[in-house]
Amino acid sequence: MSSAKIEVIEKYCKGCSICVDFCPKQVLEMDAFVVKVVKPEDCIVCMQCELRCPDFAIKVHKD
Amino acid sequence: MSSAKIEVIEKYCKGCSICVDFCPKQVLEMDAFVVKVVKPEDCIVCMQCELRCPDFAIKVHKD
Amino acid sequence: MAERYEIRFSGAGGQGLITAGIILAEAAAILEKKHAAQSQSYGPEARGGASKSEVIISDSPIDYPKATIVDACLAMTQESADKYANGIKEGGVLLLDSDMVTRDPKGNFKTYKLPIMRTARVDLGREIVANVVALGAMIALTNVVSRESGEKAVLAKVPEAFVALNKKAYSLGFEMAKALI
Amino acid sequence: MAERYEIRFSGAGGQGLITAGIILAEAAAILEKKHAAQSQSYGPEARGGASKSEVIISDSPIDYPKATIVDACLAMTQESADKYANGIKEGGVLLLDSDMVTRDPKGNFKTYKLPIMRTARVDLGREIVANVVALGAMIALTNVVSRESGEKAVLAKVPEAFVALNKKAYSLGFEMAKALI
Amino acid sequence: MSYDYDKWLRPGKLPHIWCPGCGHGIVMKGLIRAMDTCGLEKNNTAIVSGIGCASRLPGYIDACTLHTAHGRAAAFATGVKMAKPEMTVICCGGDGDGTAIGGNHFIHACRRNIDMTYVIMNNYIYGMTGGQFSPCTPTGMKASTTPYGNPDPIFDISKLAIGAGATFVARTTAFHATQIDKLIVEGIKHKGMAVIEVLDDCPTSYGRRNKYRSVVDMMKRLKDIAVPVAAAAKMTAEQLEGKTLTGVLYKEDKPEYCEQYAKVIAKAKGA
Amino acid sequence: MSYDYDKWLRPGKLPHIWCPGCGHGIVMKGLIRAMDTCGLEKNNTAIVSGIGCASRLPGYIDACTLHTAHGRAAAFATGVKMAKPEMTVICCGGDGDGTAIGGNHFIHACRRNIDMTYVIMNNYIYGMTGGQFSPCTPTGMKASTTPYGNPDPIFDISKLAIGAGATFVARTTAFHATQIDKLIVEGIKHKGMAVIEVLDDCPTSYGRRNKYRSVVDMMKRLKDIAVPVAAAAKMTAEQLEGKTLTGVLYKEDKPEYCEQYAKVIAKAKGA
Amino acid sequence: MAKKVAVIQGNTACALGAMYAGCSFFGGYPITPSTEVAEVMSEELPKVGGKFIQMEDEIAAMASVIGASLAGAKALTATSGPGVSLKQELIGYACIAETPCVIINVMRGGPSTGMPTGPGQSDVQQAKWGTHGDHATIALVPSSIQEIFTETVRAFNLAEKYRMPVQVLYDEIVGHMREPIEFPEPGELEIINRTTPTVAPADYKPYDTSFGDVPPLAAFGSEYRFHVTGLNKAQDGFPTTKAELVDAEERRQIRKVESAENAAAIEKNEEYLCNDAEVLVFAYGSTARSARYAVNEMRKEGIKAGLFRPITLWPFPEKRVQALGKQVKAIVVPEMNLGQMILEVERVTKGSCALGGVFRVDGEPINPGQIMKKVKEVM
Amino acid sequence: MAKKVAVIQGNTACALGAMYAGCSFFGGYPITPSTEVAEVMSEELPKVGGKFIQMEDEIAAMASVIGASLAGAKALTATSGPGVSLKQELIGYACIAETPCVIINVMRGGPSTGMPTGPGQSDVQQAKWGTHGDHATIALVPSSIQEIFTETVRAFNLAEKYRMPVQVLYDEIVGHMREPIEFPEPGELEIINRTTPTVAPADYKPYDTSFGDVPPLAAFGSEYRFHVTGLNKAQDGFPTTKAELVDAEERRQIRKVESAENAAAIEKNEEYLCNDAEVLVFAYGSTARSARYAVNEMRKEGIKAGLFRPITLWPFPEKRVQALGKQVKAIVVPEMNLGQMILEVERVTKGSCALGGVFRVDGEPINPGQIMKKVKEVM
Ligand SMILES: Cc1ncc(C[n+]2csc(CCOP(=O)(O)OP(=O)(O)O)c2C)c(N)n1
Ligand SMILES: Cc1ncc(C[n+]2csc(CCOP(=O)(O)OP(=O)(O)O)c2C)c(N)n1
Ligand code: SF4
Ligand code: SF4
Ligand code: SF4
Ligand code: SF4
Repeated sequence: MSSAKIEVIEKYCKGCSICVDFCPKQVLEMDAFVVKVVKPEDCIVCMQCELRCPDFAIKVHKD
Repeated sequence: MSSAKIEVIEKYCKGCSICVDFCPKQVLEMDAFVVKVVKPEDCIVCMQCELRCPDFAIKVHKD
Repeated sequence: MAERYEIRFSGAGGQGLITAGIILAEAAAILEKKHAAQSQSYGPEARGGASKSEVIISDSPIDYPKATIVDACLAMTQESADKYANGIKEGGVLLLDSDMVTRDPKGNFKTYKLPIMRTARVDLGREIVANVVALGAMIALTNVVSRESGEKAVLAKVPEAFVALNKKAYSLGFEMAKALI
Repeated sequence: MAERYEIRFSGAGGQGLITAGIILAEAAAILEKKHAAQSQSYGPEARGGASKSEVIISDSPIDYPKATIVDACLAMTQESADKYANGIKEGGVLLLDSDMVTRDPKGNFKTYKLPIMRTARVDLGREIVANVVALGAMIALTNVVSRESGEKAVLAKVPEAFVALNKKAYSLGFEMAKALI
Repeated sequence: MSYDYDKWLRPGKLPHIWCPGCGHGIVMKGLIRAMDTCGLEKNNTAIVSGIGCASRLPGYIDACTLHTAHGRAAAFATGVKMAKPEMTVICCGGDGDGTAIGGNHFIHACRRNIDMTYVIMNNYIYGMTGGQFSPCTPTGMKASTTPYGNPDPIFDISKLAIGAGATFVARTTAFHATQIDKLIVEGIKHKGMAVIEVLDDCPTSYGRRNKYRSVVDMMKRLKDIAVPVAAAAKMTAEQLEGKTLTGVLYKEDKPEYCEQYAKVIAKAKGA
Repeated sequence: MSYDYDKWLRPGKLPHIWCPGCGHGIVMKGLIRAMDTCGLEKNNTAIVSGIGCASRLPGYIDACTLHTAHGRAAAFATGVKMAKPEMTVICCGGDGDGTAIGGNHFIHACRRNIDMTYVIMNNYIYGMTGGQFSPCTPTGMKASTTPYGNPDPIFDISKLAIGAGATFVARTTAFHATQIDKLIVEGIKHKGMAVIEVLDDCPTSYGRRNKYRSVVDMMKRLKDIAVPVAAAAKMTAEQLEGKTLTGVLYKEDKPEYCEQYAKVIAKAKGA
Repeated sequence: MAKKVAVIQGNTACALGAMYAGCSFFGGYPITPSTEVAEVMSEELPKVGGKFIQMEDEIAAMASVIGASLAGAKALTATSGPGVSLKQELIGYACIAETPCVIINVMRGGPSTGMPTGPGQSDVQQAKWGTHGDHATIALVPSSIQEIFTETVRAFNLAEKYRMPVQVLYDEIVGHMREPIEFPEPGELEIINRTTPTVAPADYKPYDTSFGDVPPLAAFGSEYRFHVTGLNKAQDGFPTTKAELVDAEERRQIRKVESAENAAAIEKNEEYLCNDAEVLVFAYGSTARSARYAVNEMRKEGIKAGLFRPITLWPFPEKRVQALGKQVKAIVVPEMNLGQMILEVERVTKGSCALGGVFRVDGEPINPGQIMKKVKEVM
Repeated sequence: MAKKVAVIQGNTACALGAMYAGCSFFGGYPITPSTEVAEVMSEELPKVGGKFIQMEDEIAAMASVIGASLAGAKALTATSGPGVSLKQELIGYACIAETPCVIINVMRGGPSTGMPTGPGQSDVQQAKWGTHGDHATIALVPSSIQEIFTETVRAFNLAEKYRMPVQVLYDEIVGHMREPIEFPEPGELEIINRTTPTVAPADYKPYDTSFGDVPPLAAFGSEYRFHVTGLNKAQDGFPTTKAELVDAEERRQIRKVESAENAAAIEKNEEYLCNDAEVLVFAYGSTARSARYAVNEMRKEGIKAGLFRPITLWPFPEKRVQALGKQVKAIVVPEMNLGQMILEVERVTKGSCALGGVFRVDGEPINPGQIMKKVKEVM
């Protein structure tokens, strides 16, 4: 059970699905036109989604 | 005594003296603003003057 | 039909609304021998942004090619609804994508809603035919050209491989809209 | 001196005639507090070709800066003599380089001849001062400025190292011309 | 933990105009991280671009930003840098902007070795105008003005920059996200003209036309063709077929232009 | 025995406008000998230049000659060649014309590898306008716009051409008169973009300002700095200090542009 | 059998018109909103063995077009705003070297990058004065898809007939709008080709006036050899600075367009309800479509309005506008700029009637209502 | 103590005037007959720590000038004919981005390469219309060496005051002729610098109209940060396509020059013997010198001739010329072109007097005799 909080800024997300495809743990999924966090508990905080999102639309917070 | 005829086209010659300086036998000399053939008999037909004249002003004819 | 009939298709760049407009213009001009003019306006964005495509259909030559009082309008996104769902005439028609538009534009016109994008993606499996679904629906709501002309025009534009898909998309849109009336 | 006096220096590009004109203008304007204007026209060639430099000297402000009726003209080459030794007023002055110009321009003016280039090359050992020789001669023939002003202006323009040479060139030109009158 | 881009972003400008999946956003993030790493001062940093999708980048960044005319970024930037040599000057733009219409200014900035960092986003196409081929569109590929396949050979931007005299030349891709800022940092620290080419993706105007099924497809390709210079040294010509070298391709220390001009000033004042 | 240049010279155009001792005349003679050697047909030969002293060359030659605008020779020539690929197209001009304002057209002609021969007369200066520095004026030298010495680094034209994709690149000097035609002949025979740089002298605008006592001084320098590629291979860096390589510097066989376009036509007609 | 009809975009009509005219070379550089012209040419030209090349910039595009034309091709380029400004130097070259070619300017909002996707009519004075030095200008301003096709054909004809560059200017609205077009059959529209020399190659002079003000033009690669320069030249094509020769050449080049006879041949206007008009709307391009709509509306209201629509904008229809200026009470000039052609109307009408302008530069079209409002104001 | 007097060339006077005005950056590319301006700047600028750069072409030169100006420098470029045409796109950029700078155009014969060493006045309409899109133009036309100095100073002042490019046009004759000049003492001529912002950096908007039609301009590298673009922009400097914003910005930019108040402040003419004139000569640049000579001669002959000499050519002195047009019987316009400014004279005089033109494009100056002859014809 990871302590990460994944924040999606919906009005920035353009639904390109890069984050979904690069997430090694299938934490994310496309829902209609924006990404949705489906398995936050599986997040290993690799930060791939945040790193690669071209739209500043997803952030991984670790507390 | 060389059989060469050196022709200077005076109205093309601009007196740059390239031919004079490149002639290995001092066949040519500057006279006022155009070149003058002073020792035609010494010409060894190396063609340097004709080759290097930028102005198509000197020709070496060998008969 | 009125002397001059004006239809506006609006949505996001890349949704194929300009094509929808062109197809309608072809249906009217080539198949129904009417006068037609299609024009558009778009932003700097290659994708996204709000864009509109207008079609004027008339029995006489068309001078002014832009809309004056819109008879019928389509808005596929909220942004386009906010920006372009205006100047619609009293009693006119406004069709919205029910998923995408949450704040309805207000006015003295009949507003219809259909899940156009969803239909394209879910029922037809290809988002790119959303514009054909929308076209079918708009033709159903306006009768500006006959159902047949509309279909013919659509199929004339698509490659062999996609005929079936587009045929389906068109009728689906047409039927869904008929059902609303 | 007349209200408006016009001198033209002509020759081949690169002979320094524009400089000669400038020096004369400076002598008149700065040293003798007259009005003066110098202008030129030249061809595309960086060297050679015919070029001219005109100096207008007047007691009142100079509007039109180009020659109207030339009081005195210099021609250093045949080409420039053919092209620019014209418009000389009756009784005016024409100075030619005796080696370079074989066909004299005809007209109602006094023609003088001096071996200007040769003097520069042979007597002074430097072709580049031919323009100063010419200037000295033209001043002697026209008195448009005093001998002293001319000399002052020349020396003001040249670097330390060349003062003697130019002084010599100027007086040589001046004397040779005086001898002709 | 999450990277704070906001301190370099102009408030209220997002979402940016780029298409879903456009690599320009990834490059912009790399640039921000690089500026951050270098500890640049906003007031002392000029970001200059030409025209194109890529050239819209400066508008999003909170610095002295100049969105010029198509192809002219390097020339405008030269004016800025000469007038204020103490400023850090960064140029950015697309392959079309930089190597087609902007080619002359690009090579002359390289020749002068003026101290600026030019980030060129090479997405193989003219994106903003809807996908005409650029001098970097691979031969044979489809663009809206090459319906029969592109007959033109391409520029190797890095080779061109080196040939023109650039003293720092590097290449990476939008896939190699973290390398982007590393190289830009080196470029900014380098005294002289630094060219960083980022191979990029344009799903809208290039990808679709050339049968890439998705953005990730394009990213995969970028991953596949990239070979680090070091690794390449150990590979055969066959193995390198169709690959592109990444990393620092060229580095040299040479007098920088503004410093050279400072000497002219000293001389003139001395004189 | 004496070479008959007249058959390629337009009657009545001499003397040319060039200054006493200007190397452009020497290059023109080399070009004529080369065209002659290649047995070119006048009606089928286009000679295209920009603006400058060097660019006045075509006017003297009895062929299809096009004296264009400053820097645009390669672009005009590209139009001529595309419209009539069967013609032999030769470009000529100065270093300023070709690498300053004309730099972009030059590198793009190299990139396309379009079949033309570009003879660039590098006299290190803008001659026609009276001696302002060019991108090829050696650093530190005097020009009318560098009264304190030139702060600009130079282009290595050959390196630039290679970096841009030219497939034949050679260099010689006005001193090496006979090598001029040899290299131009090779260039004309080469299918693709051939660049022949001729280091040249401008006594009027460069020589005098830079303390060359005579034209022959300038010729001597050209002789001294030239090192044939072969010889250079056996020399040390120190020995090569201040020298320039002469001869064929680069040669490669690559598809030529018009031939590539012919394939486009075939495809389009087939389609 | 009925003619082929299609619903196409203005830019497509332009490209197809060029193909109909026999265009065999296109040199371009993409720019909104003209790019579709290039896109269609890239597809159509190779089908007939023609050449399409995308150059490194607009200057190179213009250069390639002139080069190709001198090699005998009918050559075209198309661009917009910034590209047109960049081409100015070489448009002047085409003028002085008397090289036939056609330049399409699809007008957008300006200046500079301005509003690339918005319509404008702000380049109409630039079309005449953009390049330095005195030169003659022919500029055509079609206002419908059909007319873009036919005027592009006419542009090639005029370019070839008078040996000079001809510009076709239309705004983004007509450039991108689609309406039905009837394609003329081959041979239906006249096609003019440049006159080529008949003299012996040895006697050929590229600017030989013994054949009138438009000297025959040979092609590079033919049996004729000649020299072309952008310097003032003598009839033999070689540079000259001789005052009388330069003067004669410059004035002849102007005469090609402005001599009474030629100007009349080049002039083309549409007059709609002008005979009894008391108020005239002077409009061109897409704005003329709004104007016609407005005129019709006003006629319904009993206002005696008429539309004067120049199709050839340059040379300016001076005489005709002057005459109408004497006939009507007022002339209203709607333009998608801040008042450009109205200056010409003002110049030629010499105060004989009231003038009113309707100017827009906000990227929106001028609508009929604005025109009607202004007409009522000025009357 | 007497002022420093020297006999210098027009181009030198221009460069020294720029130095006097506080110019600290020159970006150029050599071209006859303007090159001497660059040559003098390359020597003078570094002496005061200023920057001279010779760019790769005229486009780059213009770009560098705009960049330097945005970084706070007073920037200058100088060119001729072909170079002016090449700069057109970026002159438009300087207009829309409202960047102060001065462009010198030493006019030669055109079009194209034309006659590089011959004088011309053929770029005067181009100065107003050369770039695409609507924009305002300020162009000054000095006619003596002294005036080239002072007008170059005024050009910088106007550029800085109105935040825009200002052009100074003079022909090769005044550019290359030499006559004595008296150098003004430092402080003798007014020097205007751009207004810089006073608001807090956070509140700064580069096109903030709350300060009037000319918004304060900060410099890159100062405490202010901002964005500049060539697209239509809002007051905050960021692109917009909002019709009302675009409209407001475009009209404001025109107002900076054409509002009654500003136009009056920019206008500058010399009127010589105009009060009682029955015939007027309208002339500028070196041609005005011939005109003055002619006017004096004609006065001797008893002809009531006067000279109107615009020193600010654009905006055109509309009101004054109109008024004089009503006063005199005829206006004669001599120009070294084929009739450019005479079109403006025709437009504003609306037929109130006869018009005659004396045009030359053969590389020779217009002499007083030609002007006198024409005056006698038209009277
Ligand atoms: C002078 C000029 N010519 C052409 C254009 C049209 N134009 C705008 S952006 C662009 C190309 C953009 O491609 P690139 O620079 O590769 O950037 P991208 O859009 O792919 O990011 C072109 C041709 C222009 N704006 N100005
Ligand atoms: C657009 C333009 N800019 C500038 C010029 C001025 N100009 C003419 S020739 C020339 C440079 C010539 O130098 P180069 O090309 O090296 O040839 P050279 O005269 O030295 O033989 C310049 C700057 C011009 N004619 N056109
Ligand atoms: S990468 Fe960014 S833009 Fe793309 S889907 Fe994920 S969050 Fe959205
Ligand atoms: S080389 Fe030619 S031009 Fe020079 S002096 Fe000899 S003959 Fe005369
Ligand atoms: S068109 Fe291409 S380059 Fe432009 S934003 Fe879209 S994906 Fe990016
Ligand atoms: S100026 Fe220089 S390049 Fe020009 S002709 Fe004279 S010597 Fe040759």
